[in-house]
Amino acid sequence: MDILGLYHYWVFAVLLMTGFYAIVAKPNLIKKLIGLSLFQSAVFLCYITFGKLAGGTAPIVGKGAELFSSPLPQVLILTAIVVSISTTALGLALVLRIKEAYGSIEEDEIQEQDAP
Amino acid sequence: MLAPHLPMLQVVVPLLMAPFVVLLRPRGLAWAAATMASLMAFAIAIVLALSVVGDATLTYRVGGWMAPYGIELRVDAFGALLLLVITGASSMALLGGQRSLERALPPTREPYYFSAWLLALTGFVGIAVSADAFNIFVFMEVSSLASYVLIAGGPDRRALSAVFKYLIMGTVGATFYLVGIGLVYMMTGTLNLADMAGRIEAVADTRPMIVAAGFITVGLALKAAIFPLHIWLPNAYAYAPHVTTAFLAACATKVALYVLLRFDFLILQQHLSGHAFQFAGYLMPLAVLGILVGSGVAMFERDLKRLLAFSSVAQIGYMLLGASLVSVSGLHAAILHMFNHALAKGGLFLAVAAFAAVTSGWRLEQIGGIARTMPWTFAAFVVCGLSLIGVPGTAGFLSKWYLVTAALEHGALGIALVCVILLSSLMAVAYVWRMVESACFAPDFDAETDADSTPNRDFAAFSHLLPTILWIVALANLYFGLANALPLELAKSAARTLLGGLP
Amino acid sequence: MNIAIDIASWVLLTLGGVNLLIGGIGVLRMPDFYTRMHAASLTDSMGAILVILGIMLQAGLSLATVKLGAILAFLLLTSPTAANALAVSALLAGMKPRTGDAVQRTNHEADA
Amino acid sequence: MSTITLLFSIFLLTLLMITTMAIVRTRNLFVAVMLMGIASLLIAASFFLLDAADVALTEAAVGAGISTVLFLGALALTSERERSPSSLPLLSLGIVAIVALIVIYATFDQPPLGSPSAPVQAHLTPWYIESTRELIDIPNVVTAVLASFRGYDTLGEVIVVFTAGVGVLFLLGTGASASAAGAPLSEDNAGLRHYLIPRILGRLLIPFILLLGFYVQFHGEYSPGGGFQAGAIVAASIILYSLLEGEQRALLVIPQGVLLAMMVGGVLLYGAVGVAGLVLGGNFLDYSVLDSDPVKGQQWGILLIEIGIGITVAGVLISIFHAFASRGAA
Amino acid sequence: MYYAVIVATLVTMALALLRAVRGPTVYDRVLAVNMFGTKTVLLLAALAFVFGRPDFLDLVLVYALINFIGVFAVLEFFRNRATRAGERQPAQHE
Repeated sequence: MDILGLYHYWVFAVLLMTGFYAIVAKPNLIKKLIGLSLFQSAVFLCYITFGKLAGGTAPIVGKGAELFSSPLPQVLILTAIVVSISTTALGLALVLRIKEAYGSIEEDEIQEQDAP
Repeated sequence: MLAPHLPMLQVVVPLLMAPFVVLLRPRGLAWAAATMASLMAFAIAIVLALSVVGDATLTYRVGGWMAPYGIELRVDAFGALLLLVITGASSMALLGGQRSLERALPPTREPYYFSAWLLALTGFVGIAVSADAFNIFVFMEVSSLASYVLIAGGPDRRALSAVFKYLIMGTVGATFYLVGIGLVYMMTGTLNLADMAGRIEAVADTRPMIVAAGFITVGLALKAAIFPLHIWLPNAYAYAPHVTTAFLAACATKVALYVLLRFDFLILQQHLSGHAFQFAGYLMPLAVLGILVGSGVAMFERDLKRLLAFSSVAQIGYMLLGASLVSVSGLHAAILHMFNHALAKGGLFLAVAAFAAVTSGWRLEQIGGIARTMPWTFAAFVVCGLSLIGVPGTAGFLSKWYLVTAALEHGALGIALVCVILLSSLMAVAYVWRMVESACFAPDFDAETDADSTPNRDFAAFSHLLPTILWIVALANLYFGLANALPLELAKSAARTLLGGLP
Repeated sequence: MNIAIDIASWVLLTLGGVNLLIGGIGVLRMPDFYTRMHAASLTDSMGAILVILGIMLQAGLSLATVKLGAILAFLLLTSPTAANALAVSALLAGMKPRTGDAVQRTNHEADA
Repeated sequence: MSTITLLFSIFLLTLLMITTMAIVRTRNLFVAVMLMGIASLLIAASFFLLDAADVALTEAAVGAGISTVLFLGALALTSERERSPSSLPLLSLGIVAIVALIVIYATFDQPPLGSPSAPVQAHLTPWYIESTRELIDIPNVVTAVLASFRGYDTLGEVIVVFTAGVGVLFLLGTGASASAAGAPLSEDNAGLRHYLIPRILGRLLIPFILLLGFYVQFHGEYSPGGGFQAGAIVAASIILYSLLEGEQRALLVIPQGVLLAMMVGGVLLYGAVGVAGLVLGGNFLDYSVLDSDPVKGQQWGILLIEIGIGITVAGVLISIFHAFASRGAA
Repeated sequence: MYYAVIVATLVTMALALLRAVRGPTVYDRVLAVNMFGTKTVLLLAALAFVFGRPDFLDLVLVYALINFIGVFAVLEFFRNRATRAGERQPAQHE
């Protein structure tokens, strides 16, 4: 039964590495930012997965429920999501400035223009 | 009345000034508010350092909650020394850099720049005082985002592509760190560093813990620009505004190294069997390679700021070398070098900011004859250069001396390390001499011949404050070279606490 | 009494589910954008009505029913508008719907 | 975790893996952004299945809503297709595969999914749930931990959002220059001029969306919600208004000066509540000293800082959108 | 009780995803995303009752809202691109 439980972590590993591949291999700057936000959302999945309690419900003290999943990973991920969107927003602003300065957002074309 | 709250005020003062600075539209007001906040933070750091001298540590419970449940701040000797470096570098760079920044930044966007400066300061200081793993991640993000803004401020378009590379590598590093503390949190159930150290015993040799140690080390190595992962540093520091480089070069990478050492020595080292060997085994070759490659490339570099950036990579290699000796004297040398390197490198970059006010660019041939036009500034530049090399009588010499004595304790390996240190010091002499030689004896560089540089010999742009600040830093280099009381003592007790009783 | 409600909501739910499935298959098999649009938006609205009514019956008179009503009203207002805006935008961008002869033509030559 | 919901979550996560593979493989950036919207919805749905209601709400509001709008805003100003092929794909594929194997290697010794004996459940969680009922007495434990027990983290978080706002305004300018030029509200740039129906419906719905945003803001203690989500929803509604009615009119609704004041005001409000705790004798961010009855003080503190978060997040996201949109017009 | 609907929604989501990945024209993809959003709304509404926590329904309302705004962001992107590039040829085939 716990092999099924580990499936979440394998999806986390695959997601982490798909994002990391996009960052490493794709020269387009916006595709790198997309890879970066995938890379970060994989980490969110990992945190929330080990916060889950079998038979527990969301940590909002309702009428009936007593068994709660752990609230701490959810708090950490609330913070991490906003960090991820802030980094993406700043990255996109940089991409716009780079497009205006270099006329292109492909990393290899930018390096050609920079090389003396 | 405020004494018990000092660790908190250290973070709150720049934190609450930053949003305030954004509203200050009139010219120069934003700079004044930022400098005032930075000086207040510097004063608090000095008081903290003095109150922590006798192996004492200050703790502070944010929100009044007990340690593992709420977030706790902890200032020990190592943290206090780093606080001095951060706030000192920020205050000196701000005081000296007003004119240089006014020329680099469009006037309407100055308040944003100084707000980002205070936010970077808040981030670095937040990391230095925090004792909670996730809190360090949040403030690492604050300082990274703010330093991207600071670096992208310059008129040079190459700063934009350099900052984008820094953003990608910095965020990947921070996310690796996040994965690492996620795995550690999963196995130990806590985020507080002290509590984590206590609970790691039971799960020391499980697979997730070893992978977590790997992730944390790689993530922080990326942020601290340790040898193979330093690719973002030279361009980011070279094309940023000069004053930004003076601030970031003195403290940005050291903060990440501080977190790496605290994690490794306080948590992973004691409990993970063989981790001491792993730490030394993997990081020492990287440190040696970093020293050799950094100094080597610096010798042949044409651009003054890239030259100094590569020498920064080499100096980080020294610190890592001291730490990877895994002995009290080794750590003592590494921590002391953090302080001395901040003094030397900060002074050099401030001098470059002074030169750039008068010269048309900062390639070696463009600073010809600067020794005659600005003798005082050049003299301070030479003093800081000597401290970088480690000439006896300067601060740099002390840290090299302790590094050599620490290396000698390791016998044959020690001899090899000492040779590496001497070789790289010779390389340092070479590239400092190249700078001095082109500044003094090269023919007077008249700007008309060089097409793309704009002649701007307007002395009005030359801030009156910059030479005095430069000389304060140069004299500090000499003072801490001779009567090195406070940082020496702090570094020694920091090394003892980190190693926790090891011989 | 609640057996009748259970059966009614069960019927509504399965009808809604079938509706959704038809929409899903329709989107894949339809040859052209506008016919797919037809398949998708119709079953979206109809499926939503049936499923949410089915759940409302289960929830009985409670705050949840009010919330479900709000969701249904919002969905009924927005998804047809979105479909309309999408179709107008596609038409303006010059995408011509494939008229009658186009259907015969596809029988001979292979679809692009 | 009952096997049925586990199977659902496994199905959703498989769909997620397929979507991310498609995102990375496709050459058309617009398609990648659309698929990212789907991936964000899938992740939010699987969070919902893993009992993380607050995080599902934030991921949907921020991930699917705001990030798609930002990416589209950036794409409108740059090229839409990737021109150059992947650089040295095989080498990077190798590195990526090795690191993936390391991570999978790490997952074998982990406590099984949802086991009550796992340190995460045993160590801090019972204390949080117990003391939330006893000291703060609000149903939503996540908001209590977010705002009070780890309030300093959330202060750092608001500072991160503020830094992003300052950074984007520094890089792209405030965009006030475009509208300050007094561009007449000519018909051609007044939003989607072809779409009469959506504009009418937009005018009808936007007030209710704002109301929903305020509901999520003030209902944060009882049900999933809070400052971040509310700020994102309010920002989404203003962005919708700007999409339908045109950017100039949206700037008339909330001018640039007010946005800047919102950005700064939210952070200062959060800091002021912290300093008030300091002045009244407690530690920084200690809300129990704010009121005679500590429990009331905690509730007051949490309410005020949630408002601060909501104001800052809304102000930052709207000014980032304006900076992107005005860059296009300029 | 709800499992039938949930399975149907999941299968439809898979079909919509297939259309989103394969769809020749860009508008097919927008259609698929819009359909995907509505299905998520229905899925979560049903799940809220399977978990017995009906108070999560305002979460579902926000999903519908975000889906609605997403569609308009895309259409504004097209209007921008069409008017700015001044291109009139049909965006028929990628």
